[in-house]
Amino acid sequence: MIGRMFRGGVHPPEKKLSADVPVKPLPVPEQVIVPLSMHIGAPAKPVVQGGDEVKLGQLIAESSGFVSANIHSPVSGVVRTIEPRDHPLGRKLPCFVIDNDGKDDAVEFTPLGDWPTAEPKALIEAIHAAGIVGMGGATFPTHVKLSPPPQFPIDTVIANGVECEPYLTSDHRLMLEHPDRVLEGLRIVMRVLGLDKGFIGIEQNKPDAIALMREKVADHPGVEVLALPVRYPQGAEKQLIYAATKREIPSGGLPMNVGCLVQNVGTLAAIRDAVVEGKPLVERIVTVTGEAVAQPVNLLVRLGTPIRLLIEAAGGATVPTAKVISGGPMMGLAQYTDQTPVIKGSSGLLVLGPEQAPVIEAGPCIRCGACVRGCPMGLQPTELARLVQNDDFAAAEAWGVLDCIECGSCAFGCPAHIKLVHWIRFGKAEVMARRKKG
Amino acid sequence: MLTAILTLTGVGLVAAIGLGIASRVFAVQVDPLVEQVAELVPGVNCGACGNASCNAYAEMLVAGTAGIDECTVMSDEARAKIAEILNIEFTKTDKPTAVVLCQGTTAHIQLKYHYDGVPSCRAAQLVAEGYTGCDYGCLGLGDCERVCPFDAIHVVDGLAVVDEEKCTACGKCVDVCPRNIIELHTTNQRVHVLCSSQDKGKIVRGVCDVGCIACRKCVKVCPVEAIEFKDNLARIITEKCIQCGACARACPTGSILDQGGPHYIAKINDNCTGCTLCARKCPAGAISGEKKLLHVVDEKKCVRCHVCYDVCNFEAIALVDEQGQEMIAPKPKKKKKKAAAPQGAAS
Amino acid sequence: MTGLLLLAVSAVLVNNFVLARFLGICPFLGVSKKIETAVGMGMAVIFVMTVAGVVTWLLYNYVLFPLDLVYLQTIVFILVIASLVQFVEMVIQKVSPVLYQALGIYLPLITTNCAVLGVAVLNVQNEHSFAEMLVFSFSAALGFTLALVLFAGIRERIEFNDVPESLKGTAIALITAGLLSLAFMGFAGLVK
Amino acid sequence: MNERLKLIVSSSPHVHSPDSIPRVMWTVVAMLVPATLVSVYFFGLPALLTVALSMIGCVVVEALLAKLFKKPIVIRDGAAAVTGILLALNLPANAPWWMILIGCVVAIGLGKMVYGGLGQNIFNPALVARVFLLISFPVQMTSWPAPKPLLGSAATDAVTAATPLGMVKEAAMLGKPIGSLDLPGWTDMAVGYMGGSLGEISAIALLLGALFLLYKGYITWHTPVSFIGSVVVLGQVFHWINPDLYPSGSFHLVAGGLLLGALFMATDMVTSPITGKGQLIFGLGCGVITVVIRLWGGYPEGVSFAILLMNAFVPIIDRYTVPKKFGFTPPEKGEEEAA
Repeated sequence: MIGRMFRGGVHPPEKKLSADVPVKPLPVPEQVIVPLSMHIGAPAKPVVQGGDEVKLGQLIAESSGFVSANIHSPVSGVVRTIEPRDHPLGRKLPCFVIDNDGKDDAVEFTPLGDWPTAEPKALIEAIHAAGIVGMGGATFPTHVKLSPPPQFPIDTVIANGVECEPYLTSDHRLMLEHPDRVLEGLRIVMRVLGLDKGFIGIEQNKPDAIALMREKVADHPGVEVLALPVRYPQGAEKQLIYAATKREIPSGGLPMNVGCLVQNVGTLAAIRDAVVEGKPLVERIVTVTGEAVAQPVNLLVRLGTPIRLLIEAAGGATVPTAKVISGGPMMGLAQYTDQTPVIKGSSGLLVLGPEQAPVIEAGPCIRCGACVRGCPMGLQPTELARLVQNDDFAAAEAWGVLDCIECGSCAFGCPAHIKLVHWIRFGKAEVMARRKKG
Repeated sequence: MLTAILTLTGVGLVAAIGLGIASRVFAVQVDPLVEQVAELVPGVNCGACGNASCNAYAEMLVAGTAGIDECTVMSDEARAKIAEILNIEFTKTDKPTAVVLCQGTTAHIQLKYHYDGVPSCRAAQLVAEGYTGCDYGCLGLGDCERVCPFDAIHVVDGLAVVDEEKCTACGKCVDVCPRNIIELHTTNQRVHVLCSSQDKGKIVRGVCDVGCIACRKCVKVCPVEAIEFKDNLARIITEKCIQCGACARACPTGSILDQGGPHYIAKINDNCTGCTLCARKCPAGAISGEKKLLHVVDEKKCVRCHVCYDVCNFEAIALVDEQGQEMIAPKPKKKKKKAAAPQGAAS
Repeated sequence: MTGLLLLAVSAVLVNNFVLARFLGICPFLGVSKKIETAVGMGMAVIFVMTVAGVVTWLLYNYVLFPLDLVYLQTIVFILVIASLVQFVEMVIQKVSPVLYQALGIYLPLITTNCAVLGVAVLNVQNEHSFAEMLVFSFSAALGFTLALVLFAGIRERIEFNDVPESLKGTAIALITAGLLSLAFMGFAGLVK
Repeated sequence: MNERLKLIVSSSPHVHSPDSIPRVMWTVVAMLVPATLVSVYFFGLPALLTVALSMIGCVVVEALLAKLFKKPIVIRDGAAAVTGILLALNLPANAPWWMILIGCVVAIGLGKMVYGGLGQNIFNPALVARVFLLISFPVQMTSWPAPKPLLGSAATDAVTAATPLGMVKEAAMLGKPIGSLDLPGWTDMAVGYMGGSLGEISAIALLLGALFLLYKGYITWHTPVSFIGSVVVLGQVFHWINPDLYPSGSFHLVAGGLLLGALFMATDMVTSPITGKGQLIFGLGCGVITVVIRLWGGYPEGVSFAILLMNAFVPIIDRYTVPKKFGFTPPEKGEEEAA
């Protein structure tokens, strides 16, 4: 059941600076800032208030809707207040500010016991309780993803260890250092969905991870390792499913429309911890990298740690910082302050100097077609940008602006440096707003 | 010669008969009224009325499914003519105009970050909620300028500025502004709070020189309680406002703009008959005096609304500046308002 | 057969009505802003030109020529063409109001379109047989449509262009038409 | 980190490939240097002067017009230089200086700037100028100096020489069979030892340059393959039908401006279709028109006209060759059953 390579895509320089640096834990900060929104969907509802004492792993906010997720305290200490703080998304959002007492006094975790015999419902409940969301960056609540409507039966589950974004190595290190946690997590998901087969997709630029996983699957029946060709965006959900199964998710559809489910390897490890150890999601691996930091590292970080501390842990900035990006260079979000906290979807922190992030004025489109050739979705980015620029949103919609996955392949290769993704995002936002208006 | 005439006539006759038959077979009903009305509507297809085109609006008008006021662009004459054609009621309306509720030119504001993106406000708003330090102010990338069909709004020094002469209040800029800082106001309303920030005063001070810092001085000084305070921002209630401009004079950051000026202090001269009319009308209670005796204006209390000037029937109230210099002579007795009346002089 | 084919090629490419003979420039500039309307206009012209060609040819050869009334040629042709256009207008208004709106004033203008009269006169001048006349009229209209649609495509593309202020609108359209005509010069001498 | 220092914030992506417009354009110029050198070898100093004058002329005209139209002057992007060198390579080596300058004004002015500058023109500027000059000054444009190699002796003492295509056309007019003509040998033509415009003579030098552009991804294979392929195949087919009247496919390949046109001018990004499929259609159209004009037209060479004509078709081609979007095909049959 091997699919095909998707059309389009680009080959950005990989620059995996921290690929050989083992993960080391970052000291727990004196104060953490934990947003109520660390997932897609409704913000969680606080269950503690300013002044309350909390323990490590204690539930501090509970999911407040169908698409929402629980939040647990990443430290033990006192909740100072709940107030708007700078959020990685680029605006001020309500956050817990918790003073750490330094004791790491944890609540008692209750494991589920023998998971291979547990009911799928109980497993999903455990995952829900642990507040697990997609840790590849999309932060979609995992328990929702694992409960597809009955008309969409899932027959294929794929663990996403592709990590096609340049610079980032957190998934790579996780697979090297904790292969069994990832694979056990995958098997738990297979159990939830009643499947006896699962895939783990890894790009061929990580031969050590592929070799290790191939060795380890002997202990994990039903799991198959897919070594995928190196081409960005191989790790995008739609392209990964196509590569694994040759199935195309229909326009506007979800993986479940083609009977597939994709989980990031970090999420799988968290699922395993939640089920086997009863441990909620309070920390994650973050790659701190970029030419502008002294020593690119992979860190195990408590959620809510300000990114300023991460940059310091990587030896600080060696040149005046031009750009700080939460996530990878192709799809990450540029930050305007170093006060934002690490959240559940923060896979990496990229610090670039003026040389790597020059401001270049856009030139005229010379219709070279690089964007058309690069688009993994078969769109014509230059045409979309032109239509959006001229406020012709109806035409942009007809040309498929909503199908764009914002992977950045078009803008990466554009010789005129046109900000195609930005125009397209603008078009998408306008089309969605118009749809809402009706 | 005869053959020539006959041939020509014959050909013409055949063609005429053919066309006659065709006009029966392919007859299409067109309401002649639509054409008449279509010629009167503006024809700029701005879409402010909610119809796809001016022609479509004309059809709706004739069908009676659209009102004649829905088009803000049309001149009053055209409106009157259409009303005549369609035999419907029509009253003149106050001409509204777009107002940009922000004064944050480049010199006045701080930036949140160095923006490297496409030149569109709506697009910039998608990148970390916009690059101006103030999350509510004008981004100045000119989406309103590009969308305006009448060339009536321009970005000058990073701030959108409306040209009232050209503005037809079609509302396109209002729709397109991602920060919703453009509103339509009637041109009679001359005093505006030109700030949209809902942040607390401390934050506003940090990012802008000319923002509303929520000090509420305007509320205190307003003689008619026409200013309400909500979300750290003063708002003028148009229905109550008497255009005195006291709030604008009181505002420490200059975020309230009074375009109705100049406003002067009232001064009562010897012509006063003590009729008490001015004292009763004064919204600020600045005029005192016994009946049938000379009245006096308390300069400190006077809000310069000119109400007393307007109501005085005895040529007894002049308008003076701070130095006491007479700027506008008392209104002549028992005559109707002249062009020199303050409202008129202001505009 | 080869003769007819050459005649067709000649009428479409070599002596293209718009780009080589410069006939029918008015609708060429007026109705070429969108490809859809250009195609509609082209269809209308194909119909009018072919039918006008047939009718005028019949009139000329069976009425005017035998009766020695050749000097009435122009006036009779115009009469026939005018009636035909009226007829087409009525049909379009009934069948496709959208196209009718889009064509607007240019539809009645086919009446005074020199291209239609040109076809009728050229048929007579070159002493075409009936088959030749049919092929010539049709291909001339086809050539007109080709030029119109090509031009509409170009104009759609340059619609949002950053054309210098003084050259916007008709100016740039005329320059483009000139360059298109330049390109069509390549076919010169293809058919003698 | 200093709070005063403002960070740069932009939409993703935050990294960019090293490609840029100047890089593309100057690479194209560089890849035309081999062909230019061959022309200097055969035609001497006048060839070099023509190239220099044309390039400088185009750059200056662009700068002046940008100033006139109040636009930023962007001559450093190399686009004007590309137009200049392509125009020069389309001229005879002894083209008078005033004609070259007129060409520059037409190319940059009419061909490009009136449409709003780089990226917005419909027709290839260099070709607009070439065709303009060909029609306006047919004598100067078609009197080719005879090639005289710098090393070795010239084959003839003649001052002017007809192009091979010109000879074939003349023969066709006079009704002489092609076999009776004294055409240059195939290898001579491939190297560039024949009369003709500066750049079109050396097939090998052109191919060298184009192969590098192909490797860099600045041109794609679609247009050249379908253009050259259709000319060679069509030419050969007619050669088989009547070898006396029609020259062979291999002759079509190296004689005249086919390679210059197909490799460097039909591949102009701005004026060719954006998708591979569109480019195949575009090339095919160019090829067919070229052969039609070469065999039956009034002009001996049809490459310029063909490309210019097909430039006009590009908007229509683009409209009907939209690529298939991801997510718009049903799963394949086997899959469907399995699912």
